[in-house]
Amino acid sequence: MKIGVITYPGTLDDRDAQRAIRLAGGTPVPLWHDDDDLKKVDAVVLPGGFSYGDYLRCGAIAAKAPATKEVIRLAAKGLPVLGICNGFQVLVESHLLPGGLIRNEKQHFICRDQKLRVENNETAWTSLFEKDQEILIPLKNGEGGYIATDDTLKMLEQENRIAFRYVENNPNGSMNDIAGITNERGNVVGLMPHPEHAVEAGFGPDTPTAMRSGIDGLLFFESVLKMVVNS
Amino acid sequence: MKLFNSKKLEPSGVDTTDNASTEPDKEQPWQELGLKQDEYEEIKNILGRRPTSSELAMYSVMWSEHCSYKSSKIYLRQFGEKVTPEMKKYLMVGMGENAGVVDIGEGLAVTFKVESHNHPSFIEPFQGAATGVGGIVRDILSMGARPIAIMDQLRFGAPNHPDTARVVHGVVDGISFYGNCLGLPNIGGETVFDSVYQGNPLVNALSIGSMKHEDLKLAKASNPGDLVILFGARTGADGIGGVSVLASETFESTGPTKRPAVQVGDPFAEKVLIECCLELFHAGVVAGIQDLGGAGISCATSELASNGGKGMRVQLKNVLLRDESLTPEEILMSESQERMCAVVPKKRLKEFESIVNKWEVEYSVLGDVIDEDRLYINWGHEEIVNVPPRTVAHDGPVYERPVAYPAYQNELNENSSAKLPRAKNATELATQLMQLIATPNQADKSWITAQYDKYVGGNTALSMPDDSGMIRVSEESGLGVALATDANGKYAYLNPYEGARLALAEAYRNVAVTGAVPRAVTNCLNFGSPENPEVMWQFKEATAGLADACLELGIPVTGGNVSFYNQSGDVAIYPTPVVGVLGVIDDVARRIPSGWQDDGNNIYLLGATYDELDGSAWAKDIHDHLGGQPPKVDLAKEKLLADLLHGASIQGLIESAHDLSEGGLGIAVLEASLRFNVGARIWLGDVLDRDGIDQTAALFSESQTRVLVSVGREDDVKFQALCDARGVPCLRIGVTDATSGLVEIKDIADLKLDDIRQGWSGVMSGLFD
Amino acid sequence: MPKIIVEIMPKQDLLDPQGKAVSNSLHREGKKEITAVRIGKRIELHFDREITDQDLEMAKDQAANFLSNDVIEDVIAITKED
Amino acid sequence: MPKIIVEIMPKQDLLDPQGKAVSNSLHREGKKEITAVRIGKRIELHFDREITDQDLEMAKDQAANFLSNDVIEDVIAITKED
Ligand SMILES: Nc1ncnc2c1ncn2[C@@H]1O[C@H](COP(=O)(O)OP(=O)(O)O)[C@@H](O)[C@H]1O
Ligand SMILES: [Mg+2]
Repeated sequence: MKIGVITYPGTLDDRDAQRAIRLAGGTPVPLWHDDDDLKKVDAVVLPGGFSYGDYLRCGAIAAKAPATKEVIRLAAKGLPVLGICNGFQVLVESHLLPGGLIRNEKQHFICRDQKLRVENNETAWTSLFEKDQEILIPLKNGEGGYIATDDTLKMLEQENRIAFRYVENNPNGSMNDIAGITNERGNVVGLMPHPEHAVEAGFGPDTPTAMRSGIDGLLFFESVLKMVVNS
Repeated sequence: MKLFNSKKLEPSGVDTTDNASTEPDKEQPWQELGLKQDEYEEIKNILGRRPTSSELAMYSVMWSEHCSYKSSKIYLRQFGEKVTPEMKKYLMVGMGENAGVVDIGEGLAVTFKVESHNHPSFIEPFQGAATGVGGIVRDILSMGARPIAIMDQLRFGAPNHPDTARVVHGVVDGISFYGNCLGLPNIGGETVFDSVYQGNPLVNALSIGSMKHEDLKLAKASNPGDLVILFGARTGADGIGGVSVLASETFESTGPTKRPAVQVGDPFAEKVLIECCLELFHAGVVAGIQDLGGAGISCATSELASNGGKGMRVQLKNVLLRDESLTPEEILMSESQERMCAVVPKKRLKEFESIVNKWEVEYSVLGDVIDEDRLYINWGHEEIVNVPPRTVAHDGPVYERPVAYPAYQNELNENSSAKLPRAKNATELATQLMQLIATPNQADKSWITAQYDKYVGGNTALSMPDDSGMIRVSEESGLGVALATDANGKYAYLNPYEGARLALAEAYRNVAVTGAVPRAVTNCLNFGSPENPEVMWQFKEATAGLADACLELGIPVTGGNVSFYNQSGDVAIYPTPVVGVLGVIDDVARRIPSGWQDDGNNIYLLGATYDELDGSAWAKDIHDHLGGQPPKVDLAKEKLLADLLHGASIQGLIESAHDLSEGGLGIAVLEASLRFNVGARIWLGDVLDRDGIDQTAALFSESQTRVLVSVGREDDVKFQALCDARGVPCLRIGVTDATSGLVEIKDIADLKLDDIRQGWSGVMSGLFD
Repeated sequence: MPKIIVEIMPKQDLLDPQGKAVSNSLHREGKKEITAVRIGKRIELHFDREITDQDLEMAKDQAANFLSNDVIEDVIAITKED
Repeated sequence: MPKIIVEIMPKQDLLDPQGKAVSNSLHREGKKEITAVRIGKRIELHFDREITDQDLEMAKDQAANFLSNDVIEDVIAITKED
């Protein structure tokens, strides 16, 4: 099962995403932004970081890369795509997902262990979660405030396209506490928090029982692997 | 490739070596450039003529305090002299290189170093701090290592002073912006507020990198014919005379009166540069890479040549510029960020080009290495520099500055805290404890640390708020390193010799409590003006103290940095020797957290408590008093304690360990409880009896060599036996309690965890949001 | 040097946390007469030759599709300066 | 609604990484006629009443001492709009 991970100049969490795929039982395939060959992967992750320095707007320059254009083409045919943090911003700038992401309400970059509720467990990347399951994964961003027009918000709510919502604390001022959304078909998912940083005991968020032992992020990658196997 | 044209062309108006001979008496601005009369004479001596304006520019920046270490050199030597062969066992590269390199086993090595960016961070806090991070990371990179983490050591003025918020916001934003964008987890640091740093905050940054032994690179140009290539960002007017001149000057007390060009950092460019350099190293197409920091091209060319014992020919017109109007002197001095200089064998040029092109990094060939002890720099067809490279890079002036025992010192040391009133009763003790945990210096620092990415890379095993940062180096074996830095300026002010030893002891202990074995030391010595004999005395004492202490503990100094002229007006900062200790841990899965999480574990206090309140947080923050002598430290015992912690952690006997430092046992108990929000029942009676101290001392004394550990009941007997066998004082003082939500200190108070947290966690946001 | 200047502003208050932070800070200093602050971008495109109508068209296109994001921003002006 | 507009650009001889990133991206798409891109700020101060000379003075002061950082930026224009 091959899952591609795109590296743009300035991408940072690409190796973490590759590790997560490996730990979930898949084969990570590194993809380069400047290459429109996606190497026949079964799914793609757009990882976190600061592609092109996040200058102009986060994800705006990366949205024009050859690899992104190919992702846009194949996503329309159902290729599972997960955008994490900067990857989410790229998806939004590419119009694969609606809305936009703006500077955190408090103006600062914020890194914390964040509780989320899984609102939609019918996407390619969430099928192994229970609906309404609460999970804990790290969040780290400077521009993670999700915004959209009233119409878009209404549509997202009505069509059950909000994939994750922040629980207990809305860290960046996102509208409707939105942490992540999906496209209509459920193959493209974007979220600000980082599942790939909660996949290995010892290096994830603290849990009530042990330091840094949270691995709730693993299910994202296991979900897509299961779906690919089944199809 | 034609770099040099020997044909005689029209002169361009720049000052050439020919001019220097034909107009020997031309007035030169050596004084404005910070040179002293005898230094200028010495340059003339070396060259046998007056320097050209470009040569003058080079010598002036390279002979500045910041680049030449002219006032500190004679003292720093001790770090290389006070060592045993045993101490060098793991040292692959010692002092003098860009950063020291330490063998950590399994064929792996790490390199680490801490550096200051104090003055730029006062003038333009955001860019100053950001470029501080950028600079230290390039140092690590130049050794052939992949940077894997950073830390930051900060000293700010009084929290409620009107200018402090500007500096705090700018500095933290700058570190966050640059470090996060580089993808380097921030795994720890220090934050201290004291009005003594008001006009001169300290911003030190540390970086660590890892590599395989065979990947080690030294930046030198030793092969004649090799090409010298400048790559990365273009050269601009930013920071001309910046770092070096700034760091070598005293500030006016009124604030930033001078506003010299600061450097602007582009972390994205640096991230790309890191990946590009690592690919260049990996492909073996470079003989060496030198980072460009302070003194820019002047430094890179002369150091590469001098390190290689060879010479170099450079065509300065080939430097890619952001601003075409720059003069040759400015180009030589520019401190534009995100640049590197590579030495590349001619036949590898094609491969070099294809790698830098892949990363869209600009480059230009500046010249080549020659088999001659000269550095020639041309501006077009005209020669503007012709010097022996060693005289610029390494044989700068060395001073033995006058030293004087400070006039205030005796009075300061006699003014002991003994006269301060002790708490009269339980209520007062409890109030003081709650007051202390809510002072800016003891309070929760997550307002700062939450702005730093601690997850990126997926190898962070420990970070704030634990005592050390810890990072996994090998994913296969779990081999990793722990890092802690410390400095207590108050201690060092009271007694600089002891203060430096105490800084080392604390950092060493912070590493030991995680289960790692301390192996090497770095430092950043922040002091006032070296031209003040009293400051020089502090410096002399502190370096001696640190060197002696390293010898006692048996771990070597691998490198460091000196920052002088930290003062506003005539008032110097407290001497602030930041000491970093690196430890090795065979498997990071074995690491120990600083707080307890399980219910019903026994809590032990290791080490003895003396009545040592001079220089303490209690004296300063409760009674606004600073005087007397800092706590004593017996480093042999410190070593014994570290050995014990290591042994116990190997056997899996300890559930948590937290070192005692500022604020003493009281603060340590609260911190260990806050870590996982698990309470405790504590009794101090046995400590009072055994050590013959009162409750105030039991709670707030800052005696050294003490650690608070929690141990599962099943391991109790084993653990106590281990302490007895090693002769480490060990006293059971409590038990953890996961249900009560309280920290109960018998005979003193039952403190609600929620109340403690509220006092502790709201301080920074209350001040700066 | 000839340049085209593109001015971009965030769509509404809501989308401009930076502007809000600045206005809060001004209010803390008692500058209550300022009812709102909004922070946008001023982007200069430099040319080394005279600017043609074609260039302006190109700039318009870039302004709409790349330099701004119409979900959150408006291009409020595109002007030529010689 | 009356407003004062403050325009701020990064200093000419200092690095403007944002502008550089955008110009690189435009170059990759073949727009070589654009020799450089520089990105600055356009700040609007809104008022709910007419703007006085005093307001303009205040804006000048804020522009110099708060809205811009004269170490790295230049205030290039302060204009009134009704
Ligand atoms: N500026 C900073 N950057 C990163 N980490 C910091 C900073 N300041 C404090 N910390 C972290 O917060 C925690 C508490 O700091 P401190 O009380 O100074 O520790 P200690 O007393 O053990 O030296 C530590 O984990 C430290 O690394
Ligand atoms: Mg500690």
